[in-house]
Amino acid sequence: MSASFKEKQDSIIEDFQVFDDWMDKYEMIIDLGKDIQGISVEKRKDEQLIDGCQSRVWLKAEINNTRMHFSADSDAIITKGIIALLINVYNGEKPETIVKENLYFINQIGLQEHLSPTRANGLLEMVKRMKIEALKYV
Amino acid sequence: MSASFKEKQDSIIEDFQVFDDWMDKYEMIIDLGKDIQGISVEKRKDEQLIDGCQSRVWLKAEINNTRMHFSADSDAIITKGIIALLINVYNGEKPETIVKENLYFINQIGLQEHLSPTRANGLLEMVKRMKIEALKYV
Amino acid sequence: MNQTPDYIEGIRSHFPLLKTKVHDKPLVYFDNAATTQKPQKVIDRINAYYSTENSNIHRGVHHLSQIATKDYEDARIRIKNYIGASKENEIVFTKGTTDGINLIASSLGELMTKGDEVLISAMEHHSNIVPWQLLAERKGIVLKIIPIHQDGTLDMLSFEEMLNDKTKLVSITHISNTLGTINPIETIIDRAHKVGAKVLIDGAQSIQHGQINVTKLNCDFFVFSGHKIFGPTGIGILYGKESILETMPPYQGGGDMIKRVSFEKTSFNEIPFKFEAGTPNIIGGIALGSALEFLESIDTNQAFAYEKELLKYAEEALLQIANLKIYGTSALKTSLVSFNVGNIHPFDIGTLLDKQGIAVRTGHHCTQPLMDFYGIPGTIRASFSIYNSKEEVNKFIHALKRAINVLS
Amino acid sequence: MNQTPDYIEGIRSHFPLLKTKVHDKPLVYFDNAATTQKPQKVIDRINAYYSTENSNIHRGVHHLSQIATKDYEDARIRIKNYIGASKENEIVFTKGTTDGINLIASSLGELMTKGDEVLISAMEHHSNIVPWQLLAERKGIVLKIIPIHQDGTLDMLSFEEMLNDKTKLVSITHISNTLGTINPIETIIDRAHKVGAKVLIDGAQSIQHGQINVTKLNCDFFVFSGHKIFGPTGIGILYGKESILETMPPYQGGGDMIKRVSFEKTSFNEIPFKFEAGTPNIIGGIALGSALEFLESIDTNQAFAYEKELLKYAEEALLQIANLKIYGTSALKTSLVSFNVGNIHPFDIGTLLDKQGIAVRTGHHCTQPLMDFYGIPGTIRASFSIYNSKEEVNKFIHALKRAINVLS
Ligand SMILES: Cc1ncc(COP(=O)(O)O)c(C=O)c1O
Ligand SMILES: Cc1ncc(COP(=O)(O)O)c(C=O)c1O
Repeated sequence: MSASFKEKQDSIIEDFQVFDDWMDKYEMIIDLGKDIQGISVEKRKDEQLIDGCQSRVWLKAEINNTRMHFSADSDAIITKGIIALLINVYNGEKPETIVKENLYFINQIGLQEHLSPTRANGLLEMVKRMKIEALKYV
Repeated sequence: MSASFKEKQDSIIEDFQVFDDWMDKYEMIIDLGKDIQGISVEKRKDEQLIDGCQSRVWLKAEINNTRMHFSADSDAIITKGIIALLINVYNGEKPETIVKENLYFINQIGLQEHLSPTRANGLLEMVKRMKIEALKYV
Repeated sequence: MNQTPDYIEGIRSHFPLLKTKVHDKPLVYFDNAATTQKPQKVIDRINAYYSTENSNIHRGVHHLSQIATKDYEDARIRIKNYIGASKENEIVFTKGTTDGINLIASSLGELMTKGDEVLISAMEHHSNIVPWQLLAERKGIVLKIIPIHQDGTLDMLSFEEMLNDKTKLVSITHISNTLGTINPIETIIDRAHKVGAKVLIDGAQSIQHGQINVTKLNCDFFVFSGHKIFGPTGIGILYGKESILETMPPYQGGGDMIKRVSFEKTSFNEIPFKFEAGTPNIIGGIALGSALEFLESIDTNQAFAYEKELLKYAEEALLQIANLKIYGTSALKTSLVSFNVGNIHPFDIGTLLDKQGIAVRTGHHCTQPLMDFYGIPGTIRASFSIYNSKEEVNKFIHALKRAINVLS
Repeated sequence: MNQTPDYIEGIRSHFPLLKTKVHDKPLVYFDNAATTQKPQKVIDRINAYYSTENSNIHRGVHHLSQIATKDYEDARIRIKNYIGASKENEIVFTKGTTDGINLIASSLGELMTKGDEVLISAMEHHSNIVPWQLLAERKGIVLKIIPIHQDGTLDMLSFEEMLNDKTKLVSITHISNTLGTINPIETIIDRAHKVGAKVLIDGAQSIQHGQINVTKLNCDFFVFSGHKIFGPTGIGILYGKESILETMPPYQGGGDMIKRVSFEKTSFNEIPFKFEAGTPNIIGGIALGSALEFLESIDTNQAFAYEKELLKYAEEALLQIANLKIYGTSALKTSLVSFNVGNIHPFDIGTLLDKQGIAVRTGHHCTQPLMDFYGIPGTIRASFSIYNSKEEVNKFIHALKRAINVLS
């Protein structure tokens, strides 16, 4: 695992440890969502859509000098915050890293519930899509 | 309730009280079945058939001088014994009595289980058919 | 005034799950339109069944089988009485509301021909839409949609205009699971019968909020799910008028629904068994009976009245919140409220409510066409039951305000 | 030698119902082919579910809904692993075996056309006969019956002759519920595939008597009921190969099985959800998972081997009885035995066995064509499970002799 990839995850875990209350954690998630580069409504394309049953996510992937760069948006700001977490970890990594390496921070910060396997709006689906995008450049 | 109708039921209840063991009660039921007038295989008619899921009963009803007279047979001898109980109570009664009066002996001797409401081979179905036959002469 | 009445506390004490904590907060369960909690009586019944009488039913000569059969058939009788049907052969056990509607669509549908019309409304649950779309494809019947007004009530004028002698069935929800609207089904049944159409009432929501009497209603079919009336999952009821059920071909084939099978010719059992192929959900039926027994043991009139009070109380508090919009503002409404706040996504609010121990449902509630009508992706829905209290509504409102704060 | 091994006593101790008395006699439960008893683990799981996590699943934002969803989907994975399927989307929850076969008959049946042939055998359960008869009527497909020999084995020569390029499906029971015959399904699957036919295995009986691996078997569909493998009623499994399930149209319409509903156009969800309309039997699925967990916690090899020993032991004892005839004498047999004694009606024997605490099944066992084949109204069937013992067989034989005495 690349140092930076691990560091980024550990730093998220650390950030989350500060808060006891779930509301505070979610405030942080929401703030993260506000910080990332979104995709404005006009620019959203159908093929970018990860359609969930609760909220929708648009995901754009590019490669820049062997490094992946994602941007994303969602109609729900918590969903956008969650994908921001992924983007913060994945952006700047090589496609190989993204395809191969494990995201352990999710379990540690207690977001497993977003890992619901049955519906497409979960983290799992986003991670899957991001890996698929990365795979194109491997 | 006619005296005889009640007496016949009470006497069955008495007879059954002698036995503690179910096997003995059933031996008695079987013997009763052997005693009644059956319907030989050749003489059985389709319209006499009470078709059950477990065993089959043929029931013949006649009126004789304002009094009902039943005969019956079954491919299962316990079933024949059970209808024999009914016949012993009903035979010689007026159709009105059969249509109107209650058979209380069944519950008292513990044969309720044969009263299963869901399938046609139960006592209920036999009683119903006997009442329908009696109704024709009311 | 806001104190929970003793009779509600009394009812509440029967439901063990309500003592659960979620994210370390006492649970406020406002997702009753999705499924209700189960009284201890139902849980105990299941336990006792599996521990002392479990057996396959019908046809069994042995003791356990006879007891289980009797208990299952007794449950049928209890259900018959609870909904005011006249005969127990009018009570068909199904898997749930969805299964019941599919049974009708498939079996009654066999009797329909190209050009026959089926009417549903714009507020139906997917379970009362898709089976008819599938039937339309299979049989060429025409599916027509009764429109609704902005307040979430049926456009009865249009309804009357749509009725004609090609109308074979009106299939309509008694109460909207998204809006809470109580539909004027008495009028609908009456009008439909005048043109010779049959009426299927989707009672999934109404069964838990008041006394149903199918005979007085004079509906031809009434369907509901056990899990929405304090009973288990995997069981439901289809009530159908005897005279109609008898004309309908079987749905599924298998054990129990036959009279006699041979490779040359198979004949079918009487109703309701004709529609009950295979080993049924025996304990499901029995435990649904226990749920009704529980309801019969409490003062439901009082409880249903308090539910209505809760709705008013909650709506009043909600309307104090800026930019909050309630969907479904019919004068005749049951105790659930659907809303959105400004442009905040329902999922965001639902998530933050959950983190504060409040269970509500968000999304389209299986009524996407209704969402399209209002031009929204979904709503937040709080739905109440006989064990909920104003105290819980207070907690909900408080948590909602906090969520809005975080999200704004 | 006849003493019950400790591991059987161990297994037995998990099943509370086996301690029941019937007519004041300790119950001997030999009706396992009809339904099995439930281990405490399953009962406790149901209890815990309703007491602490009951909720409607999928789509829910709140905590309980997420836990219940996860547990339900975890059960699906456990079931997938138990039967050796490769992907969990190949596991469809149904109401039971009958529901599963009807689903295939209806959905795969939509893809068949007039003249297509479906093969079943002369020993099928009504659940694997009537759905095909209904399909034959609806679609004009031809239903062909693989004959059997007097010993209750399939006439494989005839089978091979019947196969041709019009054969679209062979639907056959793995184990006969009346005769105990284990059919050579590996060969059947192989031969059927050679002519391009698909194969549906009715695993209602086989699921409780040995390890199943659908991938090794290479069957296209495999169906079974939860209640016959120590799980609850009202739940069953349809395994189907992903590539085939994906080509099949939906069965029932409703919530959960859709992707997007509008009045103009509805699109369907992915498999397995496409086939799971409406609120599922949530606890049914979860508790079926617990039943498999229980099986994984014991040494099933030993238990299944003892079951086979029981069969031999019982058959040897039965054959000592004058005029007793066993139906189903294949060399390959599972642990159930069907018989008649002289001209005594099975119902008579069943009744008197019951009075002595022995639960067996009598009648046609939902295989009337098979009864017609043997020219009998029914049989007495004793069927064993992993918790039965030779001691119980002794009691059964003793009671049987007494019954015969009384009836002769
Ligand atoms: C071989 C076979 N097939 C099908 C069935 C039907 O199973 P269920 O009644 O659980 O749907 C049974 C159960 O009796 C069976 O033994
Ligand atoms: C109005 C309405 N109809 C039908 C259904 C479907 O019920 P089930 O999922 O129990 O089959 C529901 C439940 O969500 C409902 O609210």
